[in-house]
Amino acid sequence: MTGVSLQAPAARVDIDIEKIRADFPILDRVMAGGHPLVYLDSANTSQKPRQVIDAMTTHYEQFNANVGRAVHQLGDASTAAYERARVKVADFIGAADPAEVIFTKNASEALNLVANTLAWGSGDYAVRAGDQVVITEMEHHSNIVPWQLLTERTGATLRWFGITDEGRLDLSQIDSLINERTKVVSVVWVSNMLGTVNPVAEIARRAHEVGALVVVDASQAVPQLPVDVASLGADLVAFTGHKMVGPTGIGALWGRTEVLNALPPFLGGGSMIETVAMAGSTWAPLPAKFEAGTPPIAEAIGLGAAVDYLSAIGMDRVAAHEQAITAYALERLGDIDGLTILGPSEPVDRGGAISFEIAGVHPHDVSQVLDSLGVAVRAGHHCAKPAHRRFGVQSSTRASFYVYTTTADVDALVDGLDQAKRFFQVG
Amino acid sequence: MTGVSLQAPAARVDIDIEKIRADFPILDRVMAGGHPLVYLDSANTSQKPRQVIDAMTTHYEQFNANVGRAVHQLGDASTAAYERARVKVADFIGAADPAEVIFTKNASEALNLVANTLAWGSGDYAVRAGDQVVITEMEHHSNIVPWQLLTERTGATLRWFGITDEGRLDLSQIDSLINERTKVVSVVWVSNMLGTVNPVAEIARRAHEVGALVVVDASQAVPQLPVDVASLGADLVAFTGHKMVGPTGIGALWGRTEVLNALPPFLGGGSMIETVAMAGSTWAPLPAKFEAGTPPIAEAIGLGAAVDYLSAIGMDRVAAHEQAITAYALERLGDIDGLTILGPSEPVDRGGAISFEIAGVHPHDVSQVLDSLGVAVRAGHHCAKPAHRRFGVQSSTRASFYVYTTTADVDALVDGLDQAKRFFQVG
Amino acid sequence: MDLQSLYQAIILDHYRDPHHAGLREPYEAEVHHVNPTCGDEVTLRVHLVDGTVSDISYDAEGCSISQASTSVLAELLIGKPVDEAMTVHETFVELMQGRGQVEPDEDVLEDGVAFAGVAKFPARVKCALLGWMAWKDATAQAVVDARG
Amino acid sequence: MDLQSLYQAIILDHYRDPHHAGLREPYEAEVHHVNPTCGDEVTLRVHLVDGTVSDISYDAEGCSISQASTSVLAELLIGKPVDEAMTVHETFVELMQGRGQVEPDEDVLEDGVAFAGVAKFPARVKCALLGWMAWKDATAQAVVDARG
Ligand SMILES: Cc1ncc(COP(=O)(O)O)c(C=O)c1O
Ligand SMILES: Cc1ncc(COP(=O)(O)O)c(C=O)c1O
Repeated sequence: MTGVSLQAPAARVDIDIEKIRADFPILDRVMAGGHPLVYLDSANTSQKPRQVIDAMTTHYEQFNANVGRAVHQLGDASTAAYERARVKVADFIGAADPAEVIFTKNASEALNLVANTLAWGSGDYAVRAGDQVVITEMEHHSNIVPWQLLTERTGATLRWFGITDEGRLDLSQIDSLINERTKVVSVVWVSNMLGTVNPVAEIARRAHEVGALVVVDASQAVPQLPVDVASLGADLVAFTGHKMVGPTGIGALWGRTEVLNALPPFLGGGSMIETVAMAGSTWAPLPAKFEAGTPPIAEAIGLGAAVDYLSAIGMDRVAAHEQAITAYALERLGDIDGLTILGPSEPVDRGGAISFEIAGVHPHDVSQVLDSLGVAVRAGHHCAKPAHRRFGVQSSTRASFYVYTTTADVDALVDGLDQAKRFFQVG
Repeated sequence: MTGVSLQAPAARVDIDIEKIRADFPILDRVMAGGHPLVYLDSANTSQKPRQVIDAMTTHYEQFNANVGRAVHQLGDASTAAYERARVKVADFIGAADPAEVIFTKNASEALNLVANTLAWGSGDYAVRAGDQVVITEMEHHSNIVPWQLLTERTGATLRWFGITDEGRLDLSQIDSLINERTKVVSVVWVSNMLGTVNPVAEIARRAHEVGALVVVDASQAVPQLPVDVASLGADLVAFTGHKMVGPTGIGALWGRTEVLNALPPFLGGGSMIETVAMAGSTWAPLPAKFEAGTPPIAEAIGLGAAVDYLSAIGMDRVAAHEQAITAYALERLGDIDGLTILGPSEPVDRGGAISFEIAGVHPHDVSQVLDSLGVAVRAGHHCAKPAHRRFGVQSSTRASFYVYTTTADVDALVDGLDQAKRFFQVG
Repeated sequence: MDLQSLYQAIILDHYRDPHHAGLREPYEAEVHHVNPTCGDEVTLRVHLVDGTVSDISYDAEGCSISQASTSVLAELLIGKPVDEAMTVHETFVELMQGRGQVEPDEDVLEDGVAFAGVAKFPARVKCALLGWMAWKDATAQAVVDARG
Repeated sequence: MDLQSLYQAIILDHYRDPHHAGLREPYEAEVHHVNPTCGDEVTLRVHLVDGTVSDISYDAEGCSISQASTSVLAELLIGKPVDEAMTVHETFVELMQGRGQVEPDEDVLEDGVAFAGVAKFPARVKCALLGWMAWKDATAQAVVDARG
């Protein structure tokens, strides 16, 4: 995949990008100074097509009711739409059974759900003093802090894979790092900072050898890659709606039925019960057991529409476009003097987020200049402080791409970086 | 408030109900058989005015970005809108400081947040073996199960107030029930099943005498009553957006700053940290400390619009309308042979949810007949099984009202109940 | 909403006069099932003799649909070999989950065909299946116990 | 977006050549503050003598705005009585939180008025306040310690 030509990758990957862009109302925005919006912050949150927004509006205008509780026409319609969304999401990720898909509010809740139920669990999946939990140094904070809380609270030990200079996981010590005392291995599939695509199957194989549970943070993977959880080798997979053209307020945890059945409930309340007495309660079967209270109904419906939208394009095409635009961006950014990419600089096993430094200009200042030109990127630690520290930096600038990103967007970024350098008189 | 005339209470309480109804697109729906929708399930979830739907659509079409992280114009706009929503909610409930308002996904998460952090906490607010937690028999499952989980997991004891035959809390044993070993008292303000408005201030006073923390489930109160948390006497108050003309996927926990500061974090992840290292992390100040991951951004903005909507009507008027329509309904339902109301039958200290039984017709069958006439009510245990058991029933039919409910809606209910009785040949 | 298609006369008859109601001895397995949504409950016992459903006895609290379907269940399955009863069970479940698209087989389901209309009311399918799921659960337990 | 209104020449000068930078002895209090959003950090020490800010020394990593504002802080407050320094602090914080609606007082803020434009960039207000919040925190600690 190296040496990609600088000509329109969009054409090469058979994706009608102008048609796609026309679906996203926000892409017509004109920003301060008359600059058109160049949105390169999709790893932070993606934009939403009209189809997703409309699905939620229609729900509120015509079918709104609580789910799973009401014996009336609106309740039937709302419940059917909510459960249809679950089926869509299950199909989208290759889940064997829709009941294995638990709706949460975001990926962070999904990961915390796992860490908390492992703390309270009994039996095989309980994490206790002396046990070990393995993560990596390139995790998003949402896949670090829950495990820090779990291990501190239970007296277990947190260990982690380091990162090579190229921004890949250092798997050289895998057999000692994942050992007989390891109870959980939780890894990010696609890094939101470095862009690295990690060898989840290989790690899962080793983890399963020692009987550890495998958790995958797929927050950046499900939006970008064709996903088949059945063949991934993971036991639990977390992801989030707002990064995959879906709304905010919705995420999902997929888990193997046996595992989800063995875990105790997380949040207690309405809808997750079989029966409640003051003296004690019993739990509903999956997926209700993990969905206490009124769920994000309109949001699940919006996520269902998002999944329809991505499926209509085709996830292979989405992935190919991401790959092509990333290759283009890596090549163009590579030509900028004083610019250092944090993470793999070749578009191999690499997702569409590129973090970089520009010598002599702080990321905040870089992104401020870009913003003055209508180019939206992220500056900071991107919720991955340890990975930044690994590379000896406090923060970086990140450009990230999605189905609506064009080579012209990347060109605008490159022009903007030139201006930033000139403004701050470097290079 | 007894003996209210049967003539249009709407007129009496100075609320322009036709103007309000015009704001709710769903109220124009024609249901199966050509019957107009008569929505009497607002305690389950309320309907949404165009203003709330539009606020979210506009956000997605023009300002969508992640919050608190981005240095670009969309990020600024989105963050400002999200935080403005917090200020609106804080003002609406009389919070001293917007940072005391934590956005959650629903009331259930808010209550679980409290129960979980009390389990993991150290210091004054930790619940430990031998401690006591006091709730009531009329709680929603979402204010029962979290405390069952907490007390089981910590070895504490769960105790509760019973219910009188009139459907009021039996406070006769308050001084022994709430004693020196009580660490938490958690009560529903307005019951979603019985409609009872509980004397929260009185209970809070006793709880504070013994140094217990006071949690209030205000899920039905915030939608219906003018609320001032500063004078309520509670330490923590939970409520939910979808019952107050707001969207799904958003709820809130209000807490006194000292209490929230003393509790450990609940969910760990992005945005709730001050700094993260692999070896340990520190937490952001309130409210971020309790908002891990990407929050329900559009949903918070929708809730802000909901609060604006209710404020424009005036919560005193909303409450007066609720009171009037409930009085009218109690009177009309009271005239039906074989109908028994569960809960206070006088509209005094009473919210707008009326649960009832009809001798010889199961609630499912009652609501099925009503639904065939376009009248939507709830049948079942309304997530309050213990309260149903207290009255020796498994389930009931519930009609519940809101700002858009008219006396004509109540009349349609009464006519429908007549038909149900005829269909099942009772009475 | 066509109330008549839901509440067939057969259903209302079984509701008013449930067959085989009450809990009886002997039995090999007893289960208690709840519909979490509405709280409807059934306690159900099965008595198997030589691979045949000798008795189904129950104590049910619930709506017309759940009461009637438990009555029809008992009526239909008592006296049948367990294998055959399981086939009837499957046929009934398929009918209920068919969203009104499945043609009921009167030879197999007899009075059970009256529930065809229920399949069009998603919120009521669980009611119709309450007793049937309980029977399957109890029978599975009884068979395992007999073998074990 | 008017970059010039944000990046005044004074700011860029202080950024390129920060005044009073580096950590020095003696000091009564040292604090470490972080901007959780972007990770910018400052370690800051205060040295008080007879109720006067005798020295402010710091080690800061961050963007032009946070670096320059810490430099201006040191420049402005060193040599001032603590009470007066606190007033300057308040004036600066008000200016920053004023969304661009507050008229800067040049008599009080001197070079600090250059940050008036930052107040219009909400994401950068935290940058401008990083060093100032650290100073207040450190000074409060030093005063308490002196009394205690
Ligand atoms: C009194 C009461 N408490 C708690 C809840 C739970 O709210 P939610 O389902 O939004 O979490 C409800 C509503 O279902 C309620 O009525
Ligand atoms: C890799 C990764 N994991 C987890 C998350 C957390 O997702 P959310 O903020 O939706 O909980 C994100 C996004 O912020 C991410 O990029």
